[in-house]
Amino acid sequence: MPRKTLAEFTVEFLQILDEDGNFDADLEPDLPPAELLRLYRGMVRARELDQRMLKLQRQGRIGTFGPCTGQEAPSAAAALAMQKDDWFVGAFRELSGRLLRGEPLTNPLYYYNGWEEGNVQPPEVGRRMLPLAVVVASQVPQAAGLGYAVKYRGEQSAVVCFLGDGATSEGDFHEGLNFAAVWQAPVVFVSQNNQWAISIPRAQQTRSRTLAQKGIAYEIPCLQVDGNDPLACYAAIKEGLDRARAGGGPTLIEAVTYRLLMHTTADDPRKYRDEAEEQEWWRKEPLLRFRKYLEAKRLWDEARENALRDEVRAEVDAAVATFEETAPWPPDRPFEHVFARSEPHLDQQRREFLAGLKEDADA
Amino acid sequence: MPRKTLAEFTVEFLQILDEDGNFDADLEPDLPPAELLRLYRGMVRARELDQRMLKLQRQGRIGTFGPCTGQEAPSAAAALAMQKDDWFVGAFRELSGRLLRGEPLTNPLYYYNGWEEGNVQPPEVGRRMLPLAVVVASQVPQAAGLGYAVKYRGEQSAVVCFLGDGATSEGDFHEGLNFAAVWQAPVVFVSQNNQWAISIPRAQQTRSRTLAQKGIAYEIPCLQVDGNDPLACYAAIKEGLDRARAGGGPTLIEAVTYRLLMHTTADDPRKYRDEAEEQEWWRKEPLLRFRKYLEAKRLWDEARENALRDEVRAEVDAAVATFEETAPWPPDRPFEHVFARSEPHLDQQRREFLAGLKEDADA
Amino acid sequence: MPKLTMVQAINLALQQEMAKDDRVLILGEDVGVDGGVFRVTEGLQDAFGPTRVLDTPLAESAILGTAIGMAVAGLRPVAEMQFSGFSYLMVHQWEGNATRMRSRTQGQHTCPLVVRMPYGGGVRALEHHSESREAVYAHIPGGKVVIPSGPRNARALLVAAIRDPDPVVFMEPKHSYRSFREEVPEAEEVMPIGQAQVVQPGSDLTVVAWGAMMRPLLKAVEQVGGETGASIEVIDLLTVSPLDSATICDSVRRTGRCVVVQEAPRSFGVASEIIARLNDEVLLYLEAPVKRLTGYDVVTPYFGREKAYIPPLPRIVRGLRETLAF
Amino acid sequence: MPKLTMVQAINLALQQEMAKDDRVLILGEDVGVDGGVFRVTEGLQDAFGPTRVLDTPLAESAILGTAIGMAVAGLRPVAEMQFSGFSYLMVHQWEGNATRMRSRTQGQHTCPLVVRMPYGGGVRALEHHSESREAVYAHIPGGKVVIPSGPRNARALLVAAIRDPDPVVFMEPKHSYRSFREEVPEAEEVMPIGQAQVVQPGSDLTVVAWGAMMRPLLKAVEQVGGETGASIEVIDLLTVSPLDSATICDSVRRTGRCVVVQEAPRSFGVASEIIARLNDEVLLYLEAPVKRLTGYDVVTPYFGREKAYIPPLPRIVRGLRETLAF
Ligand SMILES: Cc1ncc(C[n+]2csc(CCOP(=O)(O)OP(=O)(O)O)c2C)c(N)n1
Ligand SMILES: Cc1ncc(C[n+]2csc(CCOP(=O)(O)OP(=O)(O)O)c2C)c(N)n1
Ligand SMILES: [Mg+2]
Ligand SMILES: [Mg+2]
Repeated sequence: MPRKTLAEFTVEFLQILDEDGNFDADLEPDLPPAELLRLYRGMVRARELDQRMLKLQRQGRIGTFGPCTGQEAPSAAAALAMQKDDWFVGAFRELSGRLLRGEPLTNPLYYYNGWEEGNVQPPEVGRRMLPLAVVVASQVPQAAGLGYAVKYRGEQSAVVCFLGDGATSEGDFHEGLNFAAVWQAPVVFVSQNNQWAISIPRAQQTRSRTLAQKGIAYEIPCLQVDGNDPLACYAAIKEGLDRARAGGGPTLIEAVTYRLLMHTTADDPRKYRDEAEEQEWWRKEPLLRFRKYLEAKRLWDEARENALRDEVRAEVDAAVATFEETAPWPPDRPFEHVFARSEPHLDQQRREFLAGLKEDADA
Repeated sequence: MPRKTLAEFTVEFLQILDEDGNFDADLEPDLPPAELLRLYRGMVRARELDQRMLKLQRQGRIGTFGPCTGQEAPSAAAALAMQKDDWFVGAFRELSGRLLRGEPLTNPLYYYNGWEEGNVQPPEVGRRMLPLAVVVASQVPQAAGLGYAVKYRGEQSAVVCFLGDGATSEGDFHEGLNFAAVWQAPVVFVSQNNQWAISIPRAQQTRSRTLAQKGIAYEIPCLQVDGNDPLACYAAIKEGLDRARAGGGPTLIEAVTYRLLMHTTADDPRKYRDEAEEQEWWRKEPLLRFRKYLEAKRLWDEARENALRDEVRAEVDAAVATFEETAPWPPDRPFEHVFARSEPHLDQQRREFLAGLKEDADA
Repeated sequence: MPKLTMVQAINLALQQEMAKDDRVLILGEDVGVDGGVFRVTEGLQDAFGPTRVLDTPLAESAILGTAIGMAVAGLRPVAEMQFSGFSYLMVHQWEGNATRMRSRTQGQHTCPLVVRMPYGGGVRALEHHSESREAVYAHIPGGKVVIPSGPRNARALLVAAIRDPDPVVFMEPKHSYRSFREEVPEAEEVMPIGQAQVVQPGSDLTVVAWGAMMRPLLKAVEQVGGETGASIEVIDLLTVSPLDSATICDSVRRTGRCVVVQEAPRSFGVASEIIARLNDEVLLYLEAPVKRLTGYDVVTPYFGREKAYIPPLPRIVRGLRETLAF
Repeated sequence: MPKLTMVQAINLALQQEMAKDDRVLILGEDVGVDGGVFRVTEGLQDAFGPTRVLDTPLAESAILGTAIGMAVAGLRPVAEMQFSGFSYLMVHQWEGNATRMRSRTQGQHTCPLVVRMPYGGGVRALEHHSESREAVYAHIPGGKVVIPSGPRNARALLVAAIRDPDPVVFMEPKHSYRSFREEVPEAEEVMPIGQAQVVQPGSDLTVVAWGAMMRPLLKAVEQVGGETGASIEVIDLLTVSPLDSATICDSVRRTGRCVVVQEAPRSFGVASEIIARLNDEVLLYLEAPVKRLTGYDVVTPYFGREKAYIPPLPRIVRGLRETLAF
């Protein structure tokens, strides 16, 4: 009776489009030009809004904000791979995906200006999208629950749930993946491994060689992809969604990417990482790479690029103008949505609040 | 650029002594006869106390209690493999290990009669042993912290931490293992997979083929052992402890065993499992098997068995007598150990309590 | 009308709501095949199948976390914490998500779910199985905390909780699970959440309690009323949060005296809030300090020494007498 | 004496205690290389190395859980929760283990540790970064809850917390982190835990607050004192639990009036317990209801609407005037 092998596991890596624009035609997903262009446009819109919000924050025109620059590929690819009835569950760096799902450009502005109204989506968008998840990893079991619900209802829809690399350390990540696996819930979990959780580098977050291999703990199919390669992200998420719809349960994807900017505008990366590392990753960033791909496919050129950028900047300008012209919503609105129906003590406190409001607000 | 393999993992199984008493002489650990007999005696003492407590509970002489029958091997083996300065961190089915570490037979009786005094160990035992962990898996990060502390102090000691199969579903399991791995803390985690978490069978607890493979998520060496084989348990835990002491960090061991009786005396297994399954596992139980091994090694026979049983039963009788003769400890003791120093409000409440005590206690 | 225990009454509520509304489902540890460690969900998996009565893995945060997902998706999950003592593992999902989903999205998403949990002592249980910490949940805005005291109101309040559009913590006094029976109508009965009940009118003293404390309190009231001839008004809180101060204040305005009986430790508990509300509204009517008869501010003792810590009948009797005599 | 911000003062306490006692170590998210997201632990990893200032993975329950192990093993860990809003992930380790280790083992094992956490609003932060929920911790026996209000007492109380033989939640009003400076002596200073401080004596009204509410309260007191000539006694709670009722009751016995200012939502908060203690001890001395000036019982609004929810100066002024005039 020597030691015998009980089980063997492998973790694979997928890249289709490399940082120089080379791509593997065998693995290339079958996306029509219009879709490829939609993907690119989605990433550009996120990048432009991100950059603008950075400026607005520096000027004190919005509050603390967590940029997404460099991480446009995974969630944009997800939005492309998803169907209308699929649930989109983000962490807080999925701006590109949210915009592609239909979130108005004004919402992030409202949100980062401290207004809950920034979480209210147009009905057809909001019905299958959760707001940003600030409590790290708490969205993971929620996504499993959403997955259970759509399966319970016999829907053909599925769930895509994003999380960070740091999020994989939280108990909620573990519990959520385990439930999803036991229920064979139709959920694709995408961990955006952007190498940092604030100041903690990936290697200090966990000792595992990959984040993908954490799926083995739950017997969940898992894969690492180049998270700056929109094609690999798309192919992997699509494969996960197809599996989910076919009853094959959840998937865990590690998308290897990089947080090119600060954690939030309150953070200073110079405290903990070298500019050289950032520079290296700027070379690999997804927009540049995808542009090369589109150019190689003769779908893109300088003129189109300039036109798109102009158009998107105008859109962002208009959104900022709308945002800045929006009168703040009623100050007593927080009393409104505590419960579906108000309660006597809240009514009383609201009267108290309103009675002093003028004096208090002027203070 | 096709998909490429990033990492490969295997999970092994170890059995040395099978249920019929056959053993693999190559893998047999090098234990002197006295130690083998100490191991057997330790398991028998646990079994006898367990069976007696079951009777006491049925007679209303102690409260709810969770039997350990059938699971004597893993923690007894751990106690044998451990050194004096190693920390013993149990869940709640490690009676054999606790007794072998020196816990008096009276302690479990006090404990299950609702007295904290049952957690107070003789100093040389208690200094490196935590009390039962009722909040499932909450002991796992604590063990990682103990491991960090001994490493920080430059001690050569290590930690053995037990948990159940159900416990692997809790977030604390995940977080604790991750911390232990990142810190390379000297901890051997032993999951006693007794096939059930109350009424939930192992297969419904998690979808992974083994519990051992959960170590892959943290790059922790992992192994499944026959948990009813004291030799395999000993060899695996010893290997883990050696690794820990050598700076090799934590180990995860899944010990496959079976909860032969009810979850606790408040539970009725007939609600959720067949007697046939239990019968099958009675055949594999560790005492019988280890006795065969000792007999094969000519260390044991019927007469010695009878003598041991008589001796242990007398010990248990004596412990029960001591327990039943022990006057309940002062009723106001809970005021004593809230804080190191009492506080005015507690002094006042204690006076209040004592003033009404006679009347209240009689009610 | 059949006479039911609280366990049976809660089971009836669950069974009827599930039969009526297929959005209602149950999830938790051992709630399915085993019927729950207290048998509260007995028979429900047989009746509704394992997709509606889910035996989950052992993970409290995921039980609530997945229930939140289900609720947002339009289901009406009833999650069970096996004991309230293990509910702290999900507090961040409660505080951070369940209670905020509505306000966070200004009503676009809501979280209609119930978290049932047996709480409280007196059943000679192991550590962590006897606590009473309703105040922790009561302080967190956006959620409700309901505590029935008997089979009939347990049934009627649970129905209301399941239908409530907002998240409800439903704490079940396990000491009362089987210790007495009440007539519970087969036909639907619903009690409003947020309303305390005057279970006995009186004019000399107001006594307030909830959960398992109601029974000893009623006995004490009978005894002290008999002894002294005092007319004692008894209020069963039923909902701890939002607190029905109107009912309590109206009563104390008439009686001028008040005793609150609370199983939980004294400081920072629900009784303190009741006193604060009385202070706000009826201070000038008070003829005696409001008396708190409570657990002590000690770590919940193991059961060997638990009995005298949970306000026992004689302490309640003394407290009523003292307040009447003040 | 150097003039320090609260951030610097806390840093000084940590640095001096670590220099003095090598059992003291720090663990938490971003506390090392980054020096903490508020820079409270800046420079400490450089000074004491990464084995004493540990940048942990992102997991609050394990941060406290491992700290418990360290404390039991004889170390003196100071764990940081990045924001109190994420501390709910470790409540089960606090309630179930840290606060019980001593009573569970009758003193054989103890748990001397500190959990530092910035709390409270007013800094235009994202969701979950502005809550004030000290009452949740205050209600749980076996642990202490300390809340400094300025650089000097923050330093002296943190030293006491680190040396305390029992677990302490140390809540730091982040609004006061950098908004003002105080002279803080280089030499060791320790303040006792469990004692409130009369920061200004008075005879007409007692006002009580803690944490970030002290500053607006002091301003309001100056203003209202000036206007009305009233002599106002100001009490800084400093320790929320165990609550120093003696100091408060002694004061109110003399003044007959009391206002409590609390950032947290009103119901089931610390102010309610203060009222309950006054009710117990000095009810008959009260000439007016005790006034609670508090946050409202709503889900903490995002920062765009936060300002008027945390008691602002004018509300405090009105409250003082009303209570004086009652
Ligand atoms: C439970 C919890 N703990 C701590 C924080 C504070 N925090 C916000 S983001 C963050 C790091 C997250 O890292 P990662 O998951 O890698 O996501 P990223 O920010 O890199 O996108 C931390 C510690 C939080 N929001 N929630
Ligand atoms: C956090 C927590 N949740 C629930 C319980 C109730 N409970 C006690 S033991 C148990 C099952 C434990 O299963 P497992 O880990 O397999 O250990 P076993 O009982 O089989 O030894 C449960 C659910 C608990 N004690 N702690
Ligand atoms: Mg990251
Ligand atoms: Mg088990």
